[in-house]
Amino acid sequence: MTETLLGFWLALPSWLQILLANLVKIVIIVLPVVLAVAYLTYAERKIIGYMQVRVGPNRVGPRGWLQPIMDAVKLMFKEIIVPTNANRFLFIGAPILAFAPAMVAWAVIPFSDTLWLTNIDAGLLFILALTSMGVYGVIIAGWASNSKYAFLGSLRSAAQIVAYEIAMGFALVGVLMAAGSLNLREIALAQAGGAHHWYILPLFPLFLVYFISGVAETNRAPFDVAEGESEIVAGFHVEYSGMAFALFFLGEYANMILIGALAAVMFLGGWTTPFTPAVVASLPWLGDGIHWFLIKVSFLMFCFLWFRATFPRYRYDQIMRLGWKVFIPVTLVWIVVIGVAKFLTPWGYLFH
Amino acid sequence: MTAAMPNFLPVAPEIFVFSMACVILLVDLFLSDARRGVTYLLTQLTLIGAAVLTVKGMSAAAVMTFNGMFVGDALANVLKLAIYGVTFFGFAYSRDYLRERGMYRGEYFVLGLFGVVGMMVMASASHFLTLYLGLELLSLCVYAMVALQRDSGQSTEAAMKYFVLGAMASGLLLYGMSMLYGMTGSLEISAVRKAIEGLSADNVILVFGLVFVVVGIAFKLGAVPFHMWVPDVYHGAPTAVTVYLGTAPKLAAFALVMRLLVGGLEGLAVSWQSMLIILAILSMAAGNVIAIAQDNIKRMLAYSSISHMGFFLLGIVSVSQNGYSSALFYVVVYAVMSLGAFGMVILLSRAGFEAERLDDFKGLNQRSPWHAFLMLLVMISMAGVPPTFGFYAKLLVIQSVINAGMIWLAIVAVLLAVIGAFYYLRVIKLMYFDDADDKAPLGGPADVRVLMGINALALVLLIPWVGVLMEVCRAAIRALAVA
Amino acid sequence: MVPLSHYLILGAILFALSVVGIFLNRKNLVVLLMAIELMLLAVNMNFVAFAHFLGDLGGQVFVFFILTVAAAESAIGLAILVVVFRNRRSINVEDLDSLKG
Amino acid sequence: MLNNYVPILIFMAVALIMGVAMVVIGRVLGPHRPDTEKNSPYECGFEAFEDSRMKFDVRYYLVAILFIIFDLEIAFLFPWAVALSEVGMLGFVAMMLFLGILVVGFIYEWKKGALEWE
Amino acid sequence: MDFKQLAFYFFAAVLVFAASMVITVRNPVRAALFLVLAFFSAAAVWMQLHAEFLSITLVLVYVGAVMVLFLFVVMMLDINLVRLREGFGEYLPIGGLVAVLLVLEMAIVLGSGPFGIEQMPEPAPLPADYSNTRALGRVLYTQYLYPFEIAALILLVAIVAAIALTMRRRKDSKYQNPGKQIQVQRGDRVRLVKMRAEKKS
Repeated sequence: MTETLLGFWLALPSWLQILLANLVKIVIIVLPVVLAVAYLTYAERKIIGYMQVRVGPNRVGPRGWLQPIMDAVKLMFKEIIVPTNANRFLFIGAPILAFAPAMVAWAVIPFSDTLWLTNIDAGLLFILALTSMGVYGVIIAGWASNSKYAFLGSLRSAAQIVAYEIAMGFALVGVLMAAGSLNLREIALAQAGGAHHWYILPLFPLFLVYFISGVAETNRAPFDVAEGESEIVAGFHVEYSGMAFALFFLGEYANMILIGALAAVMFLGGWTTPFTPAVVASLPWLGDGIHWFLIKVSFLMFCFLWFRATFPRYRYDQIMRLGWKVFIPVTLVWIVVIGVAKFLTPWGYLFH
Repeated sequence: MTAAMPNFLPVAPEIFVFSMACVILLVDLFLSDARRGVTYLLTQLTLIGAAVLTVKGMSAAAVMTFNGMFVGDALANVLKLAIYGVTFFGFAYSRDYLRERGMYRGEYFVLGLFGVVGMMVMASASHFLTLYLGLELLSLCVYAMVALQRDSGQSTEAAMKYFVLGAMASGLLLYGMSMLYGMTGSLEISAVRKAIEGLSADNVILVFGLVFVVVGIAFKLGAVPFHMWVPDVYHGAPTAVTVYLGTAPKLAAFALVMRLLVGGLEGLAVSWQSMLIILAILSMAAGNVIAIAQDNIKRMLAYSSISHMGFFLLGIVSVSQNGYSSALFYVVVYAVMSLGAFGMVILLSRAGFEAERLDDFKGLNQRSPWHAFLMLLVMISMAGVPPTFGFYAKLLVIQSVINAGMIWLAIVAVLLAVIGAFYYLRVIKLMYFDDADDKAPLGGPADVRVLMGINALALVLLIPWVGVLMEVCRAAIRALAVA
Repeated sequence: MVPLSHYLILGAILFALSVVGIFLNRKNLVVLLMAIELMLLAVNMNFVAFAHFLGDLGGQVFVFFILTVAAAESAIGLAILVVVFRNRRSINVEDLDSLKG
Repeated sequence: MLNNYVPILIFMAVALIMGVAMVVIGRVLGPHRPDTEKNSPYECGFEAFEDSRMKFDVRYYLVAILFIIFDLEIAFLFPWAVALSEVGMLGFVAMMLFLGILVVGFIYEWKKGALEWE
Repeated sequence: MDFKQLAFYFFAAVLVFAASMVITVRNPVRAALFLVLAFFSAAAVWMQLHAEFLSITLVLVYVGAVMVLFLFVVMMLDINLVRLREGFGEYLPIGGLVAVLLVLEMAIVLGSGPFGIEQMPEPAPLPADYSNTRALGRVLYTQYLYPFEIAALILLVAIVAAIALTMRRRKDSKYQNPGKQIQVQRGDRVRLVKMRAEKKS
């Protein structure tokens, strides 16, 4: 049986082999991401529920476990309403544009030392370029809807995304200076050898800036004023319904998880173990592995939800001020600190 | 791999001007409108300081630094000194004009200084990249300065036109450069020169690239048929900006021509010579003829600048040391004359009134004989009437053409110069033989009057030293040939 | 293998399109600015292709600077455009006619 | 190097196809009964009384313009940070000067109130 | 035809298509989106020329920033599309003809010359650990210091120019500082006046 399959496989032309092999890998990445998004929404409702002393969803399936599946099915059967005078093509295209970059960025994330789709040299630059494309979905959705609320919301979202992208980029520069490589795998490997090697320690201000910018970049609470229900009803996607809306939703949550994954790789050592080699030598089951990566990402995702349950919403002028006037100076100062430490003082080893 | 520390000494003037520009930008932020004079003073001091540094740093031999990106030679120094001087006068003339129109802000001076840095970079560029970056630094500053009076429809429109055509010209220039790079394999001007010597002069790709380079340069110079933007920009820009962009950037354009066509592509002179001859004749003809029909003095001066660019190209066309140095002389003289002419336009303007029409010069003699006399000097010099610098400049250029054996070209140039004299003389007629519509005496602060006097009188009183100045130009060009 | 000349012809097509776009477009200033971006893209295409086939990094560095300058340039260009629009309430090329001798 | 980008190309195609497929699924499974009220843009219950393409605060352009400039600075910082150990002291000082010039611009913005959102 | 060639011709075709749409399409928003597509396919072509950093930077800076600004401008300027549309097609045939002639001429010059596959063969493959970004960084910050600082100046000029041209303080904005509002003390707003009770009349 296996031999016939193998023979069949070898008989295929090489380009088809490459294509099929990659398709399989892509499915292996995409399915868990989509599932993670689904259960992140469940976790969000459950966790915030418990934080507010409620139970959260508990009707569909045991303890509400099937709730996200039912939500997805429900969205599939909803009508996609296209407003009058909307630009039809762009209106439908916008959610796809929001969704695709959020997915493709996963191609370069190293899940463990050997598990990734592709390992390009300029990985971090690639991620930054893809994240910067997310803003198109927002702008086009707002414009194509032909609705004042949507347009206003999209402008606000876009300006906010753009402002925090700068802070994010500067924070990444700090990581690059420490690791000396754009390759995500090398960045993670540079932090191997225990939690005290993680970049979160020397680059703590940058970690904070990066993570909070990530929250703002995905328009999450407490920076979700552009979608604030009380002001502009839902921001740029007020006119969307059904699967078109689901695409935006998927994109936003996939981006959240992506931010968590990147933060884990860049500041928390990715899949590497927090224990020193000495400990790992005696207790081998504590060694490196994808489970560490998942634990770290889950913790960061919990923080996202925790913020939402805890903080009151920022005002728009406060958001912009925080991005431009606090984060950018902080990152700039820290870049200079790293550089000076490396070149002018003997403490450069602190930043590797 | 760590690079050796580059020699910073030759770049001292650039460093000085740019750091002062940053300082002025910051200082200006903390000044109230009443004390804006500090910005002005600092700007002028910067120019003086840069001149001192340039003079101190002069050396007989050319100095290269920054891996061959920068060259400090006599040509660069002469051009830089001329740029400082012209800009200094231009800023002085503009001060009151700006104040009366609510444009007396730090941005004008800071952008002006950054533009000066751009010109300096161009003047001592020895690499395609630095040449391009200097050009863009200058252009970006000038685009913004033209639009600085942002509530005026005219000046923003002029800025838009200037921007579109300027950006297109850069694109053409770059396309040409890319071809030269592909063929010669280098971006460094001296290496390009060597590589071209090894190839035949009628190499198709090289000539193909050269066409784009020449068209790009012609756009930047404002030579016919690529001159569409010149009258509109000169006219639409606030006069304080026109005086800036009509003078010093011409010197930088000369640097562009010299560094690129002569310094790098002299091996292709056969090809660019004929292109430049066409540009020169068209510019002289169209500039002089259309200028006659103008009733706006800024437009008239714009067409005059087009025709002067034609004359200046004559010097290059002769492809000889003599010709290049006479072209340098011509450009410097032109910058001084045009400075005087625009200075006078500024002087006649008042708050809420632009002395833009030719009729505003009517009866200037009755209002202020002294200023009328100064304007007379500027105009006869522009027309090329002896005994003025304008005359010598034209004479030298035409001589070089004759020496190159192109007698017919010299005859055409003389004829066109005679036609051109007409509209300058019309201004003189208006000043001396017509009655003024507006009898108000001319104002203007004392320092500006003095500078204006120096500016205009220099065109005549320095005549005895014309030989010395010409020798300076020759030395500058000789240095280029050695390097 | 794709020869160098094909990259250059691709650049030439882009360049020709942008030139024609600039002269064809008598209406919309924004599209004019886009055509200029296309022109610079054509130039960059040439430089990158030459840099690759000459094995010289200088061309790539040049492109990086062109990208920088062109981005700054389009920032200023659009700023001017916004100011023009404020004054004229139009970005029609034909409406830019107040300056005629 | 190029081989590493083939999976990305495939992934892009897959992501686009997925997006289109999901919209198509919604179209096929969902009902389609448009009416004027349902299709009118959201207006808090009011009639739409003016075109939605309204005039906007110039500040949005300013943010976008400043974004371009800072994005370029980041583009310059990336190769520097990667080659930091190889460019030596000179490269370090050059970047500090670059950042210094950027900071001058930043102070200018700050003081002019371009970063303020009223 | 191997995969590399196929990819080149595919992206080149997309690029040419997108570029011609940019200059012919009537709606400026669509033109901007086609320009995005053009940049994207150009990035793919550059990737085949081993310009990894430039290719991604093109997407980062142009698609991610410059085109966003373009979209902001075309979407927010209240453009009268009807006027922009009228009389559009009249020059199209002539323009198309000029474009074809121009391309033919340039193609003859470029195709015939020294740029064929024999004269300029594909350069040797790069070593496996070659990092384009690092190589660029190495030359950029050693050999190209001087242009690098000029580039910084150009960016500074762009900042100053953009602010000087577009920045305005709105006179009609009724901004209240909530922080200050909250910090108000009783004494700032209320004055307690001691009065004697009125006498009964």
